[in-house]
Amino acid sequence: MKEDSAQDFITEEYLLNMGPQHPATHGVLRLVLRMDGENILDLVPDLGYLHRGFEKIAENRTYKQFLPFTDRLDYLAGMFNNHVYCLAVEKLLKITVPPRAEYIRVLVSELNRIASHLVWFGPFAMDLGAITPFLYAFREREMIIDLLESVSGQRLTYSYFRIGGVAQDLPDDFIVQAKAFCEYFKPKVDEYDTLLSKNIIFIKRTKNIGVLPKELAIDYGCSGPVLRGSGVAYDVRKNEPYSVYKDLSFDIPVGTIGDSLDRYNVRIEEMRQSVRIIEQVLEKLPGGEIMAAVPKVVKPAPGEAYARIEAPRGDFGFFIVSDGSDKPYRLKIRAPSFSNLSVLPELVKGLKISDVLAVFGSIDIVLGDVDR
Amino acid sequence: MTTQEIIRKISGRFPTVETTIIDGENALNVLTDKDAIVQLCAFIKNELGYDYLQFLTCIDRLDKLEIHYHLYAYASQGTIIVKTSVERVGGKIQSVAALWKAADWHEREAYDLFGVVFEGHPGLRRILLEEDFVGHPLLKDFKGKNVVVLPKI
Amino acid sequence: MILKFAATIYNGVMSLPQGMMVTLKYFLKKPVTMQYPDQKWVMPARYRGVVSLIFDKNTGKHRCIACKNCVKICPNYSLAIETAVGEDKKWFPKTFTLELGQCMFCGLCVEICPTKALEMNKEYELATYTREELTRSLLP
Amino acid sequence: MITVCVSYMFNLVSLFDLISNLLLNVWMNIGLPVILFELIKKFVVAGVMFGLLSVTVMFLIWLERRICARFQSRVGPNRVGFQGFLQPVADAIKLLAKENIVPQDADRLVHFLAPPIVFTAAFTAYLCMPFGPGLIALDINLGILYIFSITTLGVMGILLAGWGSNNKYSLLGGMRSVAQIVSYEIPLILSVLGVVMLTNTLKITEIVDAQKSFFDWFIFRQPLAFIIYLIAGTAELNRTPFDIPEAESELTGGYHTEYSGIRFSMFFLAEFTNMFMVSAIATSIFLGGWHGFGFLPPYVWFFVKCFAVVFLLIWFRWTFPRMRFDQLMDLGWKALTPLAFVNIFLTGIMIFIK
Repeated sequence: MKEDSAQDFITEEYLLNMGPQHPATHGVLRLVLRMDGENILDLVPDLGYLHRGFEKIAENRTYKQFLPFTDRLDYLAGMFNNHVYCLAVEKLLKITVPPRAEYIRVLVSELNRIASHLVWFGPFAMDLGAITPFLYAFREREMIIDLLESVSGQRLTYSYFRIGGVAQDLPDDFIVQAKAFCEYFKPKVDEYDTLLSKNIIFIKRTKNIGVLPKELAIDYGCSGPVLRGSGVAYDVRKNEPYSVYKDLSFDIPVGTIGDSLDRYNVRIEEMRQSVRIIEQVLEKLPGGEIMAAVPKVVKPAPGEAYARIEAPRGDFGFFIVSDGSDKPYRLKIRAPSFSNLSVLPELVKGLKISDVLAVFGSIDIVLGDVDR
Repeated sequence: MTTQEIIRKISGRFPTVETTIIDGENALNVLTDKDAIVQLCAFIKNELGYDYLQFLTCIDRLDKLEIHYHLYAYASQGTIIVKTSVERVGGKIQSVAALWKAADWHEREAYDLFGVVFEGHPGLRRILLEEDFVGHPLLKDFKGKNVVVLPKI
Repeated sequence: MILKFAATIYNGVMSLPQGMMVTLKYFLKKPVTMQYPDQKWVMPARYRGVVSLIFDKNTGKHRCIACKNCVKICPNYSLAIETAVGEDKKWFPKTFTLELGQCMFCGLCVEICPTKALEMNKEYELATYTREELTRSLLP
Repeated sequence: MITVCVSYMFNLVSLFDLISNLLLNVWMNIGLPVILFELIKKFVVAGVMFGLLSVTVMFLIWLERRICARFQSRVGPNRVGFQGFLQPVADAIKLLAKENIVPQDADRLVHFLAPPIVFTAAFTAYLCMPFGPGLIALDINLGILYIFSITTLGVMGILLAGWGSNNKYSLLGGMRSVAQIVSYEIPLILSVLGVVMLTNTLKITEIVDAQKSFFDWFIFRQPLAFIIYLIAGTAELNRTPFDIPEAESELTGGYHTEYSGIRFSMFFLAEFTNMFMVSAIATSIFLGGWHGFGFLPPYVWFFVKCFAVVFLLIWFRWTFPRMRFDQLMDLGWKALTPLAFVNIFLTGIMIFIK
């Protein structure tokens, strides 16, 4: 027997390609993992598989024409994309939107936020191996999608907002149905808690996994639930209120240490808060116009405007530079998922391959948003 | 810290820098020379507390490339937009990735789509487009093989 | 200390049957899904399906005046109109084609139409076997 | 006539004996040797067993899909045949018609051998499983030992599949599977050991006969052992919450990622066969085997109990999230194995006091 018997047992690092076709990457993302057995040494995200060049498309479309394209950015939260784009153009045009339109915007946005969070909740549970919550989440989401479809005419790519207002008024029975949905949905969130949030296996899988300290989250430009999970109580709706969020009361859920469980809890609580907002909006909904006076051809004066909102995935912004023509000179989309994803390599170092999903799922990215 | 104080502080430290207030918002435009960008950003981050790099982007002005750094301070909830410009083709600028880690990917994106080289960046390579892509598509005169000329109506 | 540990274990173990009760509840309830080809979804009034011209039920005529506003607003350039002048000196569309593969169902064309000649119908089963079938003529 | 039929329904063994004696008489009249008849009989029994099991497994697949659908507020397969009964058959035909893909750099022999090993191991274990009084193919003295050793052989095939596919996901899945099954085999057997100590036998028929009345069922005398058995059994089956070797969201299917067509269906069938095996063992050892409450034939009682356990397994699967690999090991070595030892210790004390 040789003296250094440890040398007989040689281990090697290896590369593992997760994606672009992988059930857990939620789209087409490639994660290149450098692994030592089950342990992760390094992770490099490789993105761009869904890059459609919207910023270039925008330069060749008129302001009105570009609106339907925004639906396809974060395709789970089309209303928010519409909203922020309209806000940016309205800022350029210096238009004030009538109050009813603002309330309708908030109403459909918050419904969409719940739908979007449900699509996060389901696949996150599925990443961790629980398949049933996924279908429960989609069952509830279906009702929201039906509601939004009855308003806008489409199930995902709404194109409902217009520069200066919204496309159509709410249908007649919408308010009744939205109220019924709120009543239906509230106990369901508690049910998710019983099914998943309190489950010992789930807690074991997510607690102290992927801890994102406050400073690191800010440094990486994280926003939305990822940032709030780390304990920063920052929400654009509260801190820089746009639309009518100033008149609505809601809380910002905040995590403590910034692990996967904190991010999970923040989103679950956000769904409850969204229901609260919807109920208030349904109470307060004023009458009146739904469109401001907007010129037939939108030609903003030269200048630049940056508008941002709190999308389900974080701080979502549109930066538009106008040169006075009917097309944007430059349009930059500040996608929350892009910055949120960049923190992933930092979070998974030293964890196990199963934990990648617990972390990745809790960050909740949409590839349409990352790649644009 | 009010906006006026911030302007005073910046111009006290960097006399050549132009600052203007954006109406109606707690925001500032800061126009600077590209050589001073890292010092200015470090000052804004460390002394003024603008800890959140919202995004970094370029604008093709046909004669130059304008680079915008959108900075935000969680403490004072104010925005500073640092603007600088580089040459349109083969422009080079110091990277701020050491100051904000968020700048890492945003600079890669700017390099990818505009061709600005960020010196001192930890790994400057294409991010959204494939590695063997030729050209930088967000430049106004970009002609790729897949570019479709739109019909004239 | 030991009590706390025991309580953690107890709560952890008890969380499992609680979760099972939730699934059991739905096991005993009726399914919520729809049996698709047998039952079909009723499309809401505003549903944005395929763009089509509205034909009057009695006269069988459409209201298009070939102003091409829809062609201009279309973000994907999926509509095309060839115009002609009729005997009554009015413009009318000689051909009116829709490239369905390019259409993004945004509804801007319907919104801009000055004579309300266009609508989006309730069609949603749009798969075809060939690419050519996706080019549709809106005129009969 | 009806009473005779019913009595034969209740006592299948005598029916089989009747048929076999009739055939033997014909055979003797022709003048062929008896030994050949015995040989053919064995083949026929094996064939019948295999056919019966296949049908059961097909039914099980249908059952799992329907039950999980109901757990999820869905309907499940209901098109092929009455209420979708023939869906597994349709799936099997589809899989048979599919191309058999072997990865380019795979170890072809190993890749080829793995599914038959898993499949055989899963089906051979039923040799010693009593479905009713006398309804057992081979009533050997070491029945329990035989079943556990044969079912464990299946892991060999899984490892081969993981290795032979030349895919990192498969390899990870295979390695995980071996580690998991080896560690959970110990609490599994230890939990059964308590029953063996009480009955002083490894013969399954005798263990079943020891639980004639309802309160003699070992689930009441060994509740801890039953729970340990159920958990360890779930882990043996690679089912959620212990499905880490397959873990489709992590490993895209684990060891059977690179398998297609008939070979994949072998893995699939073996999985469900094992599932039925685990519940059959649980039924025989803890739930009184074929002993029921009258009014139904014993083998029906056996199947009823089996499917009750199967339902429990399905219920687990569609409720819980998956555990992590190291947590799984922790549970096996730090909780289940010591508990199983405690159980054996307590059983020993009980026997000693008596």
